[in-house]
Amino acid sequence: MTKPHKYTASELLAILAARQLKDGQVVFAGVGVPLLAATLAQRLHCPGLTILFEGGVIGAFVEPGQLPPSTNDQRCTKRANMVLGSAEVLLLLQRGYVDVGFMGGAQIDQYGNLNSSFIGDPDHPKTRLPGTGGGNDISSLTNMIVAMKHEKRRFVEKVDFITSPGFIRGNNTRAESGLPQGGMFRVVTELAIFSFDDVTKRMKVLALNPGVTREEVQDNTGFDLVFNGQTSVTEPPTERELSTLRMLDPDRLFTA
Amino acid sequence: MTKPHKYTASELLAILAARQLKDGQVVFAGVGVPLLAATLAQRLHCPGLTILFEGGVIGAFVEPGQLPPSTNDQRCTKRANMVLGSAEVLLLLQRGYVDVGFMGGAQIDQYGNLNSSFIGDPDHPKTRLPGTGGGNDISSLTNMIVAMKHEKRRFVEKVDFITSPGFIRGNNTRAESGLPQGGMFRVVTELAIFSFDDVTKRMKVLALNPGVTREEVQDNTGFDLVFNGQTSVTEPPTERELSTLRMLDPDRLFTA
Amino acid sequence: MPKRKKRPARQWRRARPMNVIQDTVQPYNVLRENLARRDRSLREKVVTLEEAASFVNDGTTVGIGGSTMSRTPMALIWQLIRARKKKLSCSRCIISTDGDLLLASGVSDHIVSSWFAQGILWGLSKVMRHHIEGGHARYDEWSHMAIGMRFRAGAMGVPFMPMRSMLGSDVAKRRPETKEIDCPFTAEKLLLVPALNPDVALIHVQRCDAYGNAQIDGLQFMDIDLAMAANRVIMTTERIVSNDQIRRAPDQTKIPFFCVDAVVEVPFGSAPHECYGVYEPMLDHLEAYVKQVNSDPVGGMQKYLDDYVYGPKDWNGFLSKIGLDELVAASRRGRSIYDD
Amino acid sequence: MPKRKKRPARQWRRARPMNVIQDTVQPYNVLRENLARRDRSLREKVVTLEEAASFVNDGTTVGIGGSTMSRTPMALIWQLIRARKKKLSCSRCIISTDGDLLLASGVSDHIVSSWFAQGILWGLSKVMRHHIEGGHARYDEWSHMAIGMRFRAGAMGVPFMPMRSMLGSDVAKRRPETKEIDCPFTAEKLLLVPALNPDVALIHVQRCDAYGNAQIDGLQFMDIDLAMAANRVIMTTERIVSNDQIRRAPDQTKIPFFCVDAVVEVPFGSAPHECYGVYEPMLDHLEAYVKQVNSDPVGGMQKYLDDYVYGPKDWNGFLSKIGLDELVAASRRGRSIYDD
Repeated sequence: MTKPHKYTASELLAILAARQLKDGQVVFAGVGVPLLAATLAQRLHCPGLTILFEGGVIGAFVEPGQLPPSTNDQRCTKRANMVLGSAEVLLLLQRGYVDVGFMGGAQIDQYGNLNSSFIGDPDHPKTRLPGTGGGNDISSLTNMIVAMKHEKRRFVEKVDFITSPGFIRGNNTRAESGLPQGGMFRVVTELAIFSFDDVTKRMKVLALNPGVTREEVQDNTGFDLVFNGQTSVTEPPTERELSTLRMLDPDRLFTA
Repeated sequence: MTKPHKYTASELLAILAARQLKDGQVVFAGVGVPLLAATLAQRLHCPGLTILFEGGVIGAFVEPGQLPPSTNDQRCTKRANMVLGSAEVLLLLQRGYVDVGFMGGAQIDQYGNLNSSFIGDPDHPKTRLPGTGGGNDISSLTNMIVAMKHEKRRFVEKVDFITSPGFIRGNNTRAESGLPQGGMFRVVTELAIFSFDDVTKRMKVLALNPGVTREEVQDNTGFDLVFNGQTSVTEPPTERELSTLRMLDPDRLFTA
Repeated sequence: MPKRKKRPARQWRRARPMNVIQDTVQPYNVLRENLARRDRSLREKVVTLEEAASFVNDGTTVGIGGSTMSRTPMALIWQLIRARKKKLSCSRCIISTDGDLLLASGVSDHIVSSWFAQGILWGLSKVMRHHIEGGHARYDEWSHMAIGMRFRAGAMGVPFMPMRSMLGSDVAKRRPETKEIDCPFTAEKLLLVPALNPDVALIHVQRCDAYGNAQIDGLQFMDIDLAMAANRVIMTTERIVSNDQIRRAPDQTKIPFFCVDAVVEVPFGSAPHECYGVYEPMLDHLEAYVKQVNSDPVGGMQKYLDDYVYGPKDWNGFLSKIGLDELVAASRRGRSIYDD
Repeated sequence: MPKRKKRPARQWRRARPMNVIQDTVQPYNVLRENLARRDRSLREKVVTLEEAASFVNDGTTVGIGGSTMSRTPMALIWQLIRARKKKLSCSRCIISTDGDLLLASGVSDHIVSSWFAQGILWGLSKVMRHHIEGGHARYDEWSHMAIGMRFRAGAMGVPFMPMRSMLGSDVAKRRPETKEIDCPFTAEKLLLVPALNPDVALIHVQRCDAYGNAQIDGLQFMDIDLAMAANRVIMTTERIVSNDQIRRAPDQTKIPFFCVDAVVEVPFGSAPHECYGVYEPMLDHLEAYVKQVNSDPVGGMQKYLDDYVYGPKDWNGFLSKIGLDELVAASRRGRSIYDD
C-alpha cells in the first residue's frame, strides 16, 4: 500500500492537500484542486467534512465525474445540506463558523501573502489578473491551506500586490492590520509542505515530498526558506488515494 | 347612498381611516383598526393597494371573517404576494418602498408624537405600556396615518414619552433629529380628521366628522387645536362602506 | 379567586444592574474563540426536552425565536420553568405570554424586546406590569427593527449595525448602549446599535433533520439571524425528517446544522401559540389564561404555573390539559393556510 | 485568423475619472425621492426585450445579477449591445464572459467586481487584459464580500456596512472609497464600505408573475440585495406564471413586485451561461468563444459580436446559432439537479 505508484504532479498536490484536512472540520473550498482535494478527503478519511463553496453552498457532496466548472454552478449544490446567498456564505467566515479556508494561489511570498490581482505596477500593470474573488475574505477571516504549483516566479520574496493577506510583513503585522483571527496554516506544493514560523511568521519547510531534496525546493523558491530539524518526508500517495481521486476526476479537469 | 346610517364609533373610525388611502399606495398597516381599514380600502376604492405587515408580509389580502389576532400570525399571509423576515419588511421602510404607515395610538401630542411606552415617569412609571413594536420604525421612516380614539387624556400637549416620533418639538426638529423623511400626515378619530401645519408642525383640524362641532373636538383635546378657514365636514359612511366593513369583521373583533 | 400560594423567593429579587451582558458587545476574539470550541461537525444531536433545557445555565442570555404568538419555542420555555432556571436575560423581537411565564416563574428578570403584552386582543399584561412596575424585573425597550439589527450584527460577526430609526425619540434616549454618529460618508445622523449574541437561542421549526438542518415555512421573523448570532442553538421541531429529504431541496434549508447544538422533536412545541401551517393559536386556552392572570397577576399566575407547567407529567400532559378539541381545531385552522 | 474589422470609435475612449457615481454614496434624501417617484403599484409590466433595454440610459450605473456563469441576465446584456448603449458603469459580484462582451462592445468602460475572467477553466481573459491594461476601461476590484456588503447597505437604505476583511491588503489600499475606523463599541479596526445603489439592476430568474414577484431556485447569489438596492429593476424570466401561483406559496417569493419595473419572458435568457435547474452552461459554445477571443481579443471579439450579437434577427436567432443539440444537452443536465 505504501509502494510507489505513478502519478502526476497535480495528482500529488490534490492528495497531499486532502491529507491536511481533518474529519469534522468546516472547510471553505475554492474551485479546482481545493474543491477536488476536499471532495477526496470527504471520500477517504473525512466522511464528516463539511465543504462550503463561495457560490452559496453548505455541506456539499460533489458527485464523481460531475466536478463543477466554478463554485457558482448548480453542480456544487447537488446533495448539499443548504444553499444560501453568496454574501451569507462569506459572512459565515466573518462570524467564525469556518475552520479552514482552502485555496489555490498564483503568487505567494515568504509571509504567505497571495497575489491574484496584478503583475507589475498596479497603476500600469504588466498583467491584470482576475482579482480576489472571495480569496481576500477567506484569507482575512480564517486559517488557510493553499495548494499551488511550485515555481520560482510564484514563490517570491514580496508579492507585487497583497490580494489575500497572509501575515502581511510578519510578526504581529497581520493582527495589527485589523485581522486578529486566522492566517496561513499550510502551503502544499508538488515539492513540499510548508508551515509558518510561530514568531516571525516566515514560511518554513514542514515536510519534503517523496524524492524531493532541500536544495530542489530552495532552488525553486525566490526567497530563503526556513528549514529546521523536524523536516520530515511525506508518504507517497497510496493506491486508494489515487484510485479515488481518478474516480472523482475521470476527465482530468483539475488533475491534467 | 349618502343618507345617514347607524354605525358605531369604531366603525366610523375604520371607514374614515380607509378613505385616507389611495389606490396604488404601499401601506404598512398595524393590527386592529389599521389592518381592518386598509383591508376595507382594498375592497372599495383601492384594489391595487399593497398592504405590508410587520410580521413579514407584502401584498396581503386578508379574508373576510379571518382577521388575524396580530400582524405576526399566519392569517396575515393568506394569498399574500410575499412572506419575508420581519427585519427585512421593516427595512423596506428605511429603504423607502413604503408610502404610508398606518397605526393606532394610545397617546398623541400636538406635534403628533406617540407614546406607547410609559404613563408617568419612565424610571418609576405609573403604567408600563407594551412599548413601540414597529411603531418607532414606521413613524421614523415614512408618512403616517394614525387612527385612534379621541379622549382628552389621549390628546395631550406633550406626551410623557416619545415612543414613535411625530414632529418632535415642531418646526424642523424632526429632520434635525436625524429623521429627514416622513412624519405625521393625518390623524383620524371618531370626532375629526387632522393634519399638521406645514411650518409649525402643530396639529390642525382638517375636517369635522358628521354632526361634530369645533367645540366638541376642542373640549376633548388637551391642547389648543389649530383651526383654519378650510375646515370641512366629512361625508358620513355609506351603506357600501358599512356593509363591506361588517362583511370583513362579522365578529366585531376590531369594531366593537 | 384562586388561592395565593407562597411564591419562591427568587421571584422577588431586584432587577439586575444596567451592565448586564445583553448590553455589551462581545469582543471579536471572544466570539471567535467561543465558536471555534463548538463541535460543528455533521453529527446527530437529538436529545430530550429535559436534556435540552439542562444546556441553559442560570444567569445567561437567551434569545427566543418566533414573534408574538407565532413559532414561540414554548415547550423549551415550559421545560426551563420546570427545571427552575434562574436569572436568564431573555431577548425576543416581540414577546407575548411567554414573557409572562418567564417573569412570573422567576426564570428571567430581564427582558429585551420591542413590545411586551399578551396580545393586542387583550390590552396590557398585568403580569408584565406587576413585575416591571414593581421593579422586580427589567424590560429594556428597543424598536422592532433595532432588535433585528442587533441580531443581524451578531449574525454577521460585526459589532454594530447602522440604522435610521429611534433617532429623536425617547426610546433611544433610554438606551445608552446605542451611539449616534455623523456618517463618515454622507454626514447624515445615524444610530449605531450594538450586536446581540445571546449565549443560547431557543428556536422552534416545522421540520429539521437529526443534524439540525432546519426548514421554516412561512413567517421566519428573525430566527435566521438569531441562530447565526447565538453562541448555542437549541432547536425544537414539529418533526424530524431524514437528511436525504433535506438534501433534495437544499435551497429550502433556512438554518444550517452547524449552528445547532441540540434537536428535540416536540409535536405542538409552540402550543398554545401557533406554528405556521401546522396549527393556529389556541385562543380559548389563551383567553382563559389572560382572564385568570390579569385578574390576579400573582396568584392567578402561580395557579397557572402549578396547573399547566409544574403539574403535568410531561409536554403531552400539558397538551392534554389544553384539550384535544382545541388541538384539533387549531390544527385544522393551521393547515387551512395551504387550502388555496 | 479572423479578419480585423474596424471597431467603433466609442470602444477607444479613455477610462472615466475616479469620481464616477458607483464610488459615491447617494444622499438619503436623493435615494428616497427617487424611490418615491417610482410607480410601485400592483400592475402588469411585461415588455419586450427591446423595450426593456431602452430603459437603460447611457452613462448610468448597472448592477448585474447572478454570478460568474450562473443566472447571468445575458439576453438583456445582448440587447444592450445591439442597442449600442454607451459608458455604462457595471457592477457584478463575479463577472465572466459578460464582462468581455460589455467592454468589447463599448457598452461599458467601468467594471466593479471581485473577479473578472471568462471562467476558472480558461485562465485569464485576454479581452479583459486588452481593455484594462490598455487603459480603455477601468476595473475596480473589491473583495467578494465587500461587493455583497455594498449591495446590502444599498438594500437597507444605510450609507455603509462595517466589515472585517480587506483590512491590511492592497485591495483596500486601492479603494479610497472605503474608510477604516476604530469601532466605537470595541475599539477594533473595521472597514466601512460604501452603499452601492445602481441606477438599474438586470436580473434573470426562473419564474415571476406579470407584476414582477419573482421566485429564484437554488443559488440566489446577491440578487435579492441588488434588487432592493437598485433604483430600477429590469427582470428577465424563463417563464411568466400567474399571480395566483405566486400567492399560493408567498414564502417562495424572493423579490417583491414593487422593486421591479419591467418583466420580460425570455426562455434560455442566461444562455450560454446556466440557469439553476433549467440548463447548465453551454460549454462547447463557451470553449469555442474563449479560443476565438483569447487568440485575438480585438478581431476575434468583434467577429463574435458580429456573428452572435449584431447578426441574429432576435434572441431565438442567437440560440439557433448556439444550436439545438447544445441547448437540449444543457437542459437535460440542468434538470438533473432535481433527479434525486
